[in-house]
Amino acid sequence: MAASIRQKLSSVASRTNSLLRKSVTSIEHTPCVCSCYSTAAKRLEQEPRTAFRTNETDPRKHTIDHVGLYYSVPDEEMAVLKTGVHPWHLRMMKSFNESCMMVRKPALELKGYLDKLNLKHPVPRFLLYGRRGSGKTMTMQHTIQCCHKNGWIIVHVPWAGQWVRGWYKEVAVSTYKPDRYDLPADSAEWLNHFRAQNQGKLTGLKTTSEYIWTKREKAEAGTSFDEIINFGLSRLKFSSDCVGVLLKELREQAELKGLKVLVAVDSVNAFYVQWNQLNALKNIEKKKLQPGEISLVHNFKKMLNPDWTHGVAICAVSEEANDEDRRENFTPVYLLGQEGFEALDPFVPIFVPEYTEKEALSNINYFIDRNWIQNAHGKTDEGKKELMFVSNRNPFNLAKICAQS
Amino acid sequence: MAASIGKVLLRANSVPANLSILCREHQLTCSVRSLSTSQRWTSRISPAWFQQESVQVPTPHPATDTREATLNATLQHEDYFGVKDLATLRDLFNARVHLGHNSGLRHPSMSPYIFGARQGCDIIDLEQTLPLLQQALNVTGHIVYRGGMVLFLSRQMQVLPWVERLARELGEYSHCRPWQRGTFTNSSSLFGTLPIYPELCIFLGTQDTVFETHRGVTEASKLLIPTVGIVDTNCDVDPITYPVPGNDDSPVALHFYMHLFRSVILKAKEKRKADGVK
Amino acid sequence: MAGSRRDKLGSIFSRLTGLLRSGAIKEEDRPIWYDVVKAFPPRPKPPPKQNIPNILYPEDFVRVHFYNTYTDPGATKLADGKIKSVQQRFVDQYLELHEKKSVPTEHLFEETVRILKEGGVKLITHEERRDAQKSQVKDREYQRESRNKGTLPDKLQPEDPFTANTTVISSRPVKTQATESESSTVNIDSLFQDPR
Amino acid sequence: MMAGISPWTVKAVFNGTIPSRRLFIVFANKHNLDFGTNNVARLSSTPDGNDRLHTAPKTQNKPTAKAVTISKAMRAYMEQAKAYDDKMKAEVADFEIGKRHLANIMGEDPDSFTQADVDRAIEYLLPSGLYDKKARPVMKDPYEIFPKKKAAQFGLDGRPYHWMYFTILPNYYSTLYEITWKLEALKDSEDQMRAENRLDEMEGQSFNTASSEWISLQALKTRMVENIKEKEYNHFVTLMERLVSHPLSGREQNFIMEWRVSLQAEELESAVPEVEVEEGGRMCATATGTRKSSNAIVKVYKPGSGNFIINGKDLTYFPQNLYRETLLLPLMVSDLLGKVDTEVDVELGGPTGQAGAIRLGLSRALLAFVEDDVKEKMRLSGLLTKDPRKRERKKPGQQGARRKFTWKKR
Repeated sequence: MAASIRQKLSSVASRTNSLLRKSVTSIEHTPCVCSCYSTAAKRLEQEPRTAFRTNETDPRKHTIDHVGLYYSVPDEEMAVLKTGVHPWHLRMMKSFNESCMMVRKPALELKGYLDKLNLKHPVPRFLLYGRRGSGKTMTMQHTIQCCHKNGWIIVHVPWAGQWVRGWYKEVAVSTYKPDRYDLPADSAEWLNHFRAQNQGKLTGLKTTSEYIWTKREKAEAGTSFDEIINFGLSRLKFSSDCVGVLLKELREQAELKGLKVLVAVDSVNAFYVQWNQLNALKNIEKKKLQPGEISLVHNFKKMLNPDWTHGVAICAVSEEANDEDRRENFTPVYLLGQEGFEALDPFVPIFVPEYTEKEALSNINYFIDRNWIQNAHGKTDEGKKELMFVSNRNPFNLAKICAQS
Repeated sequence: MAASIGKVLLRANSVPANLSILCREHQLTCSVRSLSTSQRWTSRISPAWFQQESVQVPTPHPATDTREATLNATLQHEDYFGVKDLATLRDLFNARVHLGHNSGLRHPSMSPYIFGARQGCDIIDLEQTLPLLQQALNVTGHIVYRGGMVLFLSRQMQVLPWVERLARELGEYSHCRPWQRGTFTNSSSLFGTLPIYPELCIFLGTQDTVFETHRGVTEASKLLIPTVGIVDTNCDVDPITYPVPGNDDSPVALHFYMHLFRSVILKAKEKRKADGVK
Repeated sequence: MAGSRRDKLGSIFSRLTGLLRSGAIKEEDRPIWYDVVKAFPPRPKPPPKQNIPNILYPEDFVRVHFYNTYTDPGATKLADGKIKSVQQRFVDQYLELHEKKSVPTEHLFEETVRILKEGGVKLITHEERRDAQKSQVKDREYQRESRNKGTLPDKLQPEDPFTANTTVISSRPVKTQATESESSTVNIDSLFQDPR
Repeated sequence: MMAGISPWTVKAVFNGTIPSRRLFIVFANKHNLDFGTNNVARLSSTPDGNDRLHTAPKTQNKPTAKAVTISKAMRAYMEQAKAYDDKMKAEVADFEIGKRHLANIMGEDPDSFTQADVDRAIEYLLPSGLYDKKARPVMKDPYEIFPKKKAAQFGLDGRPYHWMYFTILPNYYSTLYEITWKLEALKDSEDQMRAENRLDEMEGQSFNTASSEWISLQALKTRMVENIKEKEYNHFVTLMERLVSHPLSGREQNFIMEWRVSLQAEELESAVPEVEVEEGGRMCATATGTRKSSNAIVKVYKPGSGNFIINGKDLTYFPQNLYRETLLLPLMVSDLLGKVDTEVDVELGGPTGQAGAIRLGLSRALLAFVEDDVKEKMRLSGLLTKDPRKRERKKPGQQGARRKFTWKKR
């Protein structure tokens, strides 16, 4: 009797959003919520729920109970994250008319580490790794949102690979050191991104030393960060230097002013591995540039060095950043190479796995809820199983298949 | 040609006792048809002619002679199988035999049998149909009585199985399937034996398709097989030996014809058995 | 093969007779139908008819007059043989009156109509139907306008869609003026003067 | 009446072979034309025909008009039959003498010289390298060599036995007639059931034609003993399909199955792999599959949780979804998706071949865990059929298997 009521409740819950939001807490704590997926009584408890949403929108409060559930990101926070989210994912969010992210275990693990972190130690480094499309970037976004809520200053590189490729880009010899090269456009773009992500957190931050740009132009000590950014944006020639200045000041002031700095670098292996494809960056003599020769990369590498405190570095390695002949494995050691591994070691590796069955079902149910899956067969149990089989429960693959059908 | 008839006449005149015995044997209660009623006969059987022929005819075998006499005696009877009782004008009307085709489809040779056109639809003159039908039934009866094979033909899909079943039940033959050219005229090569032909073809509809006459009509005519045919207003009457003007499309009418033919053939077989004709 | 291939010449009987006479077929070999056909020769075909008359009955003209004046009174159940259609009743009544000769011929039609109407039959002339339709169209226009305005008069609001539809369906297209005038020239009574 | 032609080529056979030879040796391929007709049966083999033949109308008196017509066909037939019998008698005698001669040549006892000895002797004396066995010299019982004679289709009174004799294909058309009336009967009972409102009884009464197919045109020809054309065969199938599609067709199951042949059910039985029971009650079935040049060994464990391991990797072994879908099909059809674990060793070939090989092996292995009807379903889906296509070789003078070199006139 009770089981049937529960079943009814859950089926109603899957249909009506409003009811679901009220009942989700009760559902969460009852075992064997949904019997429609069960094939044997024993496995009932492992069976996933039809509930795929949680109304807990604060990422700081997510617990292990929320794993596999979607939470919606408020618009003002989305404005912060927007510049970092993958455009493909952004387009999906636009189609769904809401910004939702799934709570996943690696993100919770990372959050647990951050909560218990002693910031007085040199910068700890966390390294996310996993197969292509398994959700490393979204895990990072989740963490960034957490830290943003906690008032951290976020230094985020959405896609490091961008800085080592682009034959069309303007490459200028650095004004600061002649054997380095600036990427004015990328630097300016990053400055914008930085400003957008740290709206309101930079007030009161001032430089501690004097920076001379040219003979006539210089920034006195005590110039605010905003001014530096504005200068970088208006004088593109110096934008790379501005980035360097900002990063250096952040490192220095973090301990003094008790700042909390989150350094997040996606596909960090681009910093250490040479990009050899046709669109590699070249200098005026048509010589391919090493990643270390690019001033931006050079500056960010410094952020990953454990010689400063009150900060955390979260990195992710991705296969795409490597040349095509160096993508056989997805493990950090392989992808980073000798140089990278030595630079980052020691780090805390965090594996981002593919979806579990529960998460995959949650994802499919979300798609069904959003009318993204319209095929009648896709809504049946068999159809869901087929989707999971073909996608191998890889999040990106699953979304791609659902988008095709 | 008229040898056998003449022979019988001779016998009937010279040995009346013989005939009367036959009559008694076969319960021929009706009077023998007077010869003078049939004008054709009188004209054909001129005495001189008869004399000439009779010389050539060898004296028949006694056994055959009795048989021939029996057979010919039945021919003298006007209605040996009682076909006049089988159908009335009202029956024909009820079976919708009078309904013809659209006037535009009228075949010129059918015009004498058409009573009129009602609202663009030809109406067949049943008063002419009835005697023709009775004669056709009578002829059918006589041929069956003499052991002839009867072939039922029809290309009307709606009654096809019924026609075939009729033929099967009667112990006769049916051909309601597509007509292979030369089934009669080239039969020795098609069947692989010396040809066998039916003695009477009954066409329950002489059209093969809407536009074509059944090929069997022509082939039967070529091979001197008499035909009885239900001719509708869009059919050609001329090649049919015993045409019966009537509706050949309505199932009611077709079942009615089938009933008539069944009755008369059964009756003929019965009489054949009773009379001991072999 | 015995017999002529010229199947169109003569009959099978004449052809076989010829064969027998010439000795091509022996007397004993003749087919069994020969004697039968000889005894019951096919009836000669009557001469072809030049003009095949149209079959018409006096009641046809009464019906024509009826339909020219009145609209179709509706469907009749044919399965029930006892029920007579309105048209049939009209024709029967007309012919009955005509036989009695109590009414002058020119008033026969009106008289029949009167008797039927007394019997409770509703007859609608084409003019009446046309007028009714016109007003109906007006009604509908009014309805549409009012619907556009968003308000409906009380009278029309609980409109039964079923009955509304049936009225539309039953309205037959009105016959043209030309056919009416043409058919009105037929003198019905002249028919009855012919000896039957 | 027309002069009778001899419908059998018996005479021709007579003239074509060497008359009055000591050894009765016939090069049978010359007579293949005469054997071609399927619808021949030896007269003496049919009891009716035998009776009919030997009751010759000796007692008949002078025939009447009717009798004359009849006997013409019958008499012609009987003359031919007698000629055939006489000829066969002579041939048999010839054969016996020839056999004794042969035995003498071979130095064996003529009385115990069997047909097997004859064959051996002929092979020894007249060695032939001809490829077609029918073309080699044979010496056999004349009844085996000469075409058989068709039984008469009509009786002594000249009336054909079959009521559809005049349609030329009486057996074929009477079968159609039978089908039609069976269908009519079904329709009648359906109407009755509808009238009595017993429609629910009609459920499940239709005939399931799966796992069988209509007999072929050739088989139909043989069965009917008539020369049936493709058009008529199609008509037959159409009519039969109409009968089968009737909701009550199950009542005529026996009749329908007379005209159908079932499809290789026995092959299916032999293909089911053996099940090994491991410790803990876990069952395991192993099967192999091939496609193109790939070979796969598939092990299926039940119960399982849907794990799929290919050469030590999971499904990421196939990066493209197409190949994963290929693997999905057997699991879907057998409804075992997520209920079994699979381990695969696959080698050689490319992804298409490997995926196909795994699919075949998987399907075969799954047979061990499914019911019979599912097996049938899997067979009908084509899962158990090996794809026989292989890479086509390159031809000399061409660029590839089919592609020609570019050719320009000038």
